[in-house]
Amino acid sequence: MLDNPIARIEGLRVEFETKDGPVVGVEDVSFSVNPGETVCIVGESGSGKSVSSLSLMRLVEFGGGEIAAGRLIFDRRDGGATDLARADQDLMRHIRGNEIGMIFQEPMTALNPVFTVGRQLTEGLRVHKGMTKAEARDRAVEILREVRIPEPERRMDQYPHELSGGMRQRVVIAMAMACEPRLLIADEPTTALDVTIQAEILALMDRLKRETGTAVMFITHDMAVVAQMADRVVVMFRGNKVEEGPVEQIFESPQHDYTKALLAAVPKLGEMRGKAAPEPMKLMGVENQKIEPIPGTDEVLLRVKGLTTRFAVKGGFFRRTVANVHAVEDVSFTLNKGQTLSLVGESGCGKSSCGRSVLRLVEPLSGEIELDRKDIMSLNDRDLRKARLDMQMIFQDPFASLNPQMQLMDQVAEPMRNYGIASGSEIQDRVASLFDRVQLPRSFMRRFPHEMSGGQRQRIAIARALALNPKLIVSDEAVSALDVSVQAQVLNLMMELQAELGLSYLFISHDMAVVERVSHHVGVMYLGRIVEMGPRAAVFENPQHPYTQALMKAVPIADPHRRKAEKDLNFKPIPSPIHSPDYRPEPSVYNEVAPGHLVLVTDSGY
Amino acid sequence: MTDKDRLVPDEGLAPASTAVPAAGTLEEFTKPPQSQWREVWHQFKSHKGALYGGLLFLVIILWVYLGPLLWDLDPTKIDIRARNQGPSLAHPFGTDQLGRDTFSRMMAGGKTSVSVGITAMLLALGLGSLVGVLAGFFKRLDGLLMRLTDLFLALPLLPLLLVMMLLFRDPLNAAFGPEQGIFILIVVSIGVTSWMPTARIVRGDVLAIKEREFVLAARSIGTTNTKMILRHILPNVLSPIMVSATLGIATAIITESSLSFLGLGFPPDFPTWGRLLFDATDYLQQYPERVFWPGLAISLTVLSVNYLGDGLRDALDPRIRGR
Amino acid sequence: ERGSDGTVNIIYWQAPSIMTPYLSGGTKDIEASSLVLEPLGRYDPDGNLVPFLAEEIPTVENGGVSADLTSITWKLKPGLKWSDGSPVTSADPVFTAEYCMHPEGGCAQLSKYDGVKSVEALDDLTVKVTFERPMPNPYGPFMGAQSPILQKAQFQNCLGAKAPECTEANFAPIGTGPFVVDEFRPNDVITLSANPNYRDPAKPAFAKVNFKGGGDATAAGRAVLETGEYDYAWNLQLAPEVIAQMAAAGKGVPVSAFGTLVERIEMNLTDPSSSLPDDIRATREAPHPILSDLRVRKALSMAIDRNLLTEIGYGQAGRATCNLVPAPARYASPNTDCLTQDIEGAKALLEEAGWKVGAGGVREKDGMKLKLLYQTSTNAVRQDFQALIKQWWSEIGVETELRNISGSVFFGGDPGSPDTFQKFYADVEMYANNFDGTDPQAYLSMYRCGNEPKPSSQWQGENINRFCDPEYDKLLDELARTGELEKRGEIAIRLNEMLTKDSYTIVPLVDRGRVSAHSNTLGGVKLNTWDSELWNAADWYRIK
Amino acid sequence: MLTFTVRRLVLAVPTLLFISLVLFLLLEFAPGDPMAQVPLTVPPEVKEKMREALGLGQPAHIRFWKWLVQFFWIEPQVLVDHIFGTSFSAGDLRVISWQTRSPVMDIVIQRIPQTLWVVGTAYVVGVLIALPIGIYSAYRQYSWFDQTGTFVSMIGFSVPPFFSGVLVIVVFSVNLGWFPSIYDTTHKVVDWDSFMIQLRQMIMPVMVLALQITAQISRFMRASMLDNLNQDYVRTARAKGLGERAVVLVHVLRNSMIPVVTVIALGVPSIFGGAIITEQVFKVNGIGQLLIGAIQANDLPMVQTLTFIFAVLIVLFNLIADVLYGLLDPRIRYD
Ligand SMILES: Nc1ncnc2c1ncn2[C@@H]1O[C@H](COP(=O)(O)OP(=O)(O)OP(=O)(O)O)[C@@H](O)[C@H]1O
Ligand SMILES: Nc1ncnc2c1ncn2[C@@H]1O[C@H](COP(=O)(O)OP(=O)(O)OP(=O)(O)O)[C@@H](O)[C@H]1O
Ligand SMILES: [Mg+2]
Ligand SMILES: [Mg+2]
Repeated sequence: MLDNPIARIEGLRVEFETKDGPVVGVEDVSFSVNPGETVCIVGESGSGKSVSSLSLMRLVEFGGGEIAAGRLIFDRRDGGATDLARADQDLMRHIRGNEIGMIFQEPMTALNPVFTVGRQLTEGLRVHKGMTKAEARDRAVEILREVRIPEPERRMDQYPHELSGGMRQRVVIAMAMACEPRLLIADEPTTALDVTIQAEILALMDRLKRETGTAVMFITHDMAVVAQMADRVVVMFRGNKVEEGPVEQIFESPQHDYTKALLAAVPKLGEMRGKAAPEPMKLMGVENQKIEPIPGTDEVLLRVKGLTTRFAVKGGFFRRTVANVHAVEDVSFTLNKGQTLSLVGESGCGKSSCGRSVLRLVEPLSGEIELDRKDIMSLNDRDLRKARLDMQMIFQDPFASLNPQMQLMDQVAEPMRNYGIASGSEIQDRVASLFDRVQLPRSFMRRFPHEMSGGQRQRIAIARALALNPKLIVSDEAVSALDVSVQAQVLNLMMELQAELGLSYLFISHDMAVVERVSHHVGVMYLGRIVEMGPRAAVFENPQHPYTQALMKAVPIADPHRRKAEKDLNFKPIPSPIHSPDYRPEPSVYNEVAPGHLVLVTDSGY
Repeated sequence: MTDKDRLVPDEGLAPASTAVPAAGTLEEFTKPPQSQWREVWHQFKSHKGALYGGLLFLVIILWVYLGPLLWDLDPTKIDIRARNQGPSLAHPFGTDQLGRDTFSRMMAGGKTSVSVGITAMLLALGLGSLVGVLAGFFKRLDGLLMRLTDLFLALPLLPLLLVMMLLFRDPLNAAFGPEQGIFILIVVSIGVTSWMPTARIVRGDVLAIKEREFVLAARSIGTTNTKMILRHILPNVLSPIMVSATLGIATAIITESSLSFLGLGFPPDFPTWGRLLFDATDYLQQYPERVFWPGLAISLTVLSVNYLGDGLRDALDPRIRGR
Repeated sequence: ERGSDGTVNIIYWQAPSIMTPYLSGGTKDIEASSLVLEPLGRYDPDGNLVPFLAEEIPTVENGGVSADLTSITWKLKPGLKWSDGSPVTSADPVFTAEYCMHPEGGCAQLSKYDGVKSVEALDDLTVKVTFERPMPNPYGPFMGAQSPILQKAQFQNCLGAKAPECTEANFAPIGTGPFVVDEFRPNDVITLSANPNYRDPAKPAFAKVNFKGGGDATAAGRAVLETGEYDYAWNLQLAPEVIAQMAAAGKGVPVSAFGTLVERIEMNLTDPSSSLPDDIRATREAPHPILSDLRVRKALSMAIDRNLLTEIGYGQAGRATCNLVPAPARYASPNTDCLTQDIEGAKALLEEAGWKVGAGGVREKDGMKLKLLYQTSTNAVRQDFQALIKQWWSEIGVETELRNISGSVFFGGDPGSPDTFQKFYADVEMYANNFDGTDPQAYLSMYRCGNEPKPSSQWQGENINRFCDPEYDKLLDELARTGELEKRGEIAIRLNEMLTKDSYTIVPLVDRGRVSAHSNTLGGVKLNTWDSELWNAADWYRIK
Repeated sequence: MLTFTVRRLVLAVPTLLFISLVLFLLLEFAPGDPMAQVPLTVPPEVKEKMREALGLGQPAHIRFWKWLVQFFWIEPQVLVDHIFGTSFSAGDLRVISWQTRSPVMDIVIQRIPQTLWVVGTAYVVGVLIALPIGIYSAYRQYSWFDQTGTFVSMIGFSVPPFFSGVLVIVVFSVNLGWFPSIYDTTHKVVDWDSFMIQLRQMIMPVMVLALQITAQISRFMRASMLDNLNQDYVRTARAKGLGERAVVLVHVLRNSMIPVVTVIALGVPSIFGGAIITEQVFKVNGIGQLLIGAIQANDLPMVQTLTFIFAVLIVLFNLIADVLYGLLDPRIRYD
């Protein structure tokens, strides 16, 4: 049985109809997945990874695509191989969710905004497993717990927009795994997850694979994850498979140029050890690249004090406030001009909320925010708008943050039009150069967001934030959906701008290697508070807080020989940030262990 | 769509080893980005329904505006000897109870009905969308505007129209002449009394759209409220507006006819489709063809506008566009 | 035999809202209540007076009316009973007069009691009405459908301001008529059943009446003539060919009769121009710049083909007329001059008056165009008339602007509205009017000098044209003094001609008859235009 | 949202008071006269007396105040009296119609059953037909079903009831003789046979009205469904293996309901007064006919009361729509 692949893709070709004529999403791809095997698909952003997997689910048709050629052989549970490319939708309905589960790339738009998480989770169970409402609910809570969502019972009744990016992603994961499918397609399932939870999710998938023989088709950009998870690796480039082989072979002796470039661009934790300031990455094939450290200045750009943001949790028929989510709790930090402060921490700990609060995109409950000596909290709407000329945000979920009705060119040009910094053909030129900078072909300027791959959309979001040359950019997981080569270029671009223009970044990321590469200072958040903060070297090389230590330990390494075993990770239950309305938290008190290196004394729950 | 038009995916993206904007993009750039509207037009053109709808609408417009030039029988000319005639060469649609030529009355009536229908609909739509968007978007205005909408919904139509006539008929007649003045009065009264459903519908949708993340994102890049509404909100609530538009035309044409019974409408010898239909209803059994023509004309107009609206909607929806 | 013929279904396209004529002047209400309430005497289809509750009609000859015309004495039939079984006595008419003449009651039929000094009961069955002055026509009170007798016992607490509080009584009055109200749904349906105490034990033949209101004339006609759902439909104001087509279905027949209703064009003798100040506009202070000239008015009348109008608008139910008072015969002028259309003559007359054909065929004089605003109420036939007349007038070089106004505004007397027929902010207007009963005195008195609507009278007044002729007023006074019928007829004809033939102030068009329809199975219908159409409902029966 | 609802309910009071004032002023200002239907044979002096008897002589503000007192204070007492047999309202003057000289509320209550029977049924039928049509048309956009649906509903909407009503009467009553052309409002349903009679007389008006309602709502439903059918979450739902029915009827429908809820909620008050023409054509004599009759007769107390009742319903149903928005789409926030 084992040598009989569970899914075999042969000569797949997918085309999309656009106004410029057909566009080929996947040109010619063949590979197979065996039972109990994890096949990782890596490759350039926009190379057709998502499209291939959607084709296997026969879902491309609903997005305007068409399987132009190829066979998709799937081995049904009750034996018998079927060519899914020719299966009718009735059969597909039975296979989807039940025999093939899929985790979608962008979790925000993948969830129905008007149904509770619980409702969406139990649906599949009730259809395929014939469970009753109560059974399905129990099972759903169980899976939510497995994907490490704190307080799963409560989350069941929340709506997708009330969850953090990582939680949504975990909900989508839970949804895909609920029916214990035979083939699990995971499209970048961990982009929004911090390393500890990522490790747990990976462990979970691994266990699933081992225990039920589930095959996993894993699409990712994170080479460390590949090293951790994969049995075999498929490398894709521009709609084609360029290389395939066992994981060790790919890592040790890559054949194709692209694979080599990819591996070379992987940032590694510890590379920056001993360096005082961040510096751009060495890119393969770029001659006389200047690699100079970026020291930044000592001048304070952003000062945040006692920032607190809470969200109300509604319940009952009239949706009254029954509790509060303490998303950001008494957070204080400063960010210097030309420097980068990274926020890392567990998914759902309040990083995005913190970033959004700084721009006052969500209204903080209390606290002080000072940008360039301007008191942001006291600004009225008009002044706030002006102030945002100096601070921009890259949103975590690029698809949701792009207007589905607008061409990309217009979306990138919009900030410039808004502030009247450029006009007419000048805008055109600047948009074009921004496209170049984020490595997007100019021909994409007239496309619409849904016609792009995940990484391409993210680059649009980056270009849009860069358009204004702001002083501060809050970049919320800005590079998580990019393949490492593009990621390296984008990171270099960001650092280049920092060096040239003195930009400051509030950099939110879960990729510790990237964080190490770019930051001057690092803040570690846990449950709404910064538990440890200090210069990058201090935090990375001398972590004091137990949570920081756990975080560092969980960072995966891009080497298939150094896989972490499940037992290395200590799973700790995650406390809940949800408290009843009359709960009064204690203030944050810090202990300065070294100059500038602060560690939280207050009980943080870890 | 020949083969040579086919694009290779992502030719712009090179691996890090060639990490400069690839040459392909330059070549791409020679194709100047079309404006969004050109593209909408392009899409619109290839939409079968929209094409037929547009064509039909054009024919109707040409018929009512240019037809009288070719068929120059006076629509108010009474020929008592030719009363109640069926279709003939002299009177293709027959004549009415006073011997007036139905064909020319249909054209004259169409001119009024179509222009009243469209202008009044546009006015109602404009007002409705404006109020709806403002109310949905600005929390502060919501209460006030929605109570205003409630008020207008509650006002009984007939007395309201009578009051409007009382207040404005003479000044408008004085300012624009009787025909123009009445036209304005009618259009305004229909517009002013029919914007409320659109406003409520638009507001409902705006309330939902407003909470989408791209609106937050747009806010963060400094989009002003006006631009926010125009660029981000309105295009996303377009489809209910389109539906309101098609339904609005029908309502306006019919309402016009009921206005004439109040004396608010055009002078009694001024034919309009609505009135022709109403007058003919009494003769339904004797001369069924007499209700047929105005009924058909109204339905065809509404139908054509509906298909136009559908086409426009599809053309503006990027997810459907290109398919 | 009473109650043997089941139910009769009557449809009135205007729904009755109340069952007493005293609180509503509306025809529908008067007619509906005539099923229940009866006067002492009624007019028959020929306009003759017939006793109902009275023994006989009092006249000078039989001594019922005093020789000096200042009092009239009615004698009730003996043994009359109200539908509740109590006897009818002379106290009831006395009370009825008191009820209507109460100063706060707002009685709609007050004009019927015009000039009444006192009403007293001489004995149980005799009532004497005394007038302040000689009344040549003393048949105002207690005569005709407008002035029936109310039961004192039921209404005695409903005097004056209390009248509207007596909903029970107003909706279901106790009467002497053939039917009693079972249920009254205002503006919708009335169900009635035979009056057990009706004076003729054999009548009415119908046990029940289902009196439906609402809809429109077409629907009512259809229900009787085409579907046969109803037995009787009132006042079918429909195009002749429509009625003919409906009748062809063979379920019923239209019936028509003529009264005094005349559709006419009224000429405005004052200037309605909006450029005048409000207190001058359309008052006698500003004579009409065009229509003050008799020749123009006459020319306008000559251009009209009344026969054609009649044929198109009313068919059998209309007669071309040149008279304001078309009936009764005694009062009707024999004038038929206007019946032939004379376009050429009209043109000549306008030439003579100095109106020369100008640009676009419209006549001009001293730089002024011969342009008229012609208004009327909204009604399909009237709009056809407007169109036709506009065409004829354009043939003689008169440009006409048409306007139609909804009836509730046009006929409403709201002084705030510019569109009432009294205000007459137009050059000519068209409507129909008639008079109650058979005597035209009050009708002709409307055109007395000073009776015109004007700002000082809140635009109330009946002399719509603002006609003013001392000669006319003198003749009116004479009419009021004259009791002799021959003589009265002569004077009335003279007055009528002064308004029409001599001055063309009023241009009568059509003598409009009443068309109603009844099903083939309904017998006994005698259409009456002088009284309620349902005046003889007691005699109706089912043809088997 | 409870606070929102409560706040809105509280706010509704001044709103409604204001609306009643505007209504009153509008009616005051509108040309027209309660004497319009009194024949011309009644002389002006008598008409003047009648006007005074109706209370028209009093200044406007006094009349408004009187109406307020009567409507908000006396009428509720009458209701209480009616229910509990008490006699709070004895001797107080209620809102009296000028046409009938009887209490307006009595007539209104009398009219409610037939209005609900006909217009209410039509509305329910219309909505029930419209939703599936709209949904299926969108799901199979440009299929023959959609095309026919579009065609029929557009024709249906553009043909006014004054015509379609007469048409069905001519066809079904006059020519075929299937249904009565005149609605019998006194008919009482007591058993199966009388129910069938009721059904027969209801069928035509319900058909005519439902056609319009269906046309309108199905168009909105279709458009809104189209907007949502291509969203990503639909793909997710499909990936879960849900049947198309569940995908469309659960996931897409809920997201598409907002505009439709608005249209439906807006339509409910019109049940009580919007079907004026249809009521007239079929002689249903419901509240719509009452209103139009009252307007034509310039029966101000009646018009004022009726329009005010509509205003209450409008405010109420708009509030319900707003609450429903919040329930349908959790992202919509009110407080
Ligand atoms: N609906 C669509 N219409 C047109 N082009 C599309 C559409 N969907 C995807 N594409 C194109 O197909 C190509 C492959 O996209 P796909 O989403 O598979 O990329 P990917 O490998 O998943 O990239 P990423 O890692 O960035 O998510 C891209 O060039 C993209 O622009
Ligand atoms: N609109 C909202 N309503 C209610 N709760 C919210 C809302 N937005 C965020 N939250 C809650 O606030 C907490 C912090 O969310 P936040 O998005 O800031 O997390 P994060 O650190 O960005 O996580 P991730 O890395 O997963 O994106 C979470 O518990 C989340 O459920
Ligand atoms: Mg992808
Ligand atoms: Mg986040």
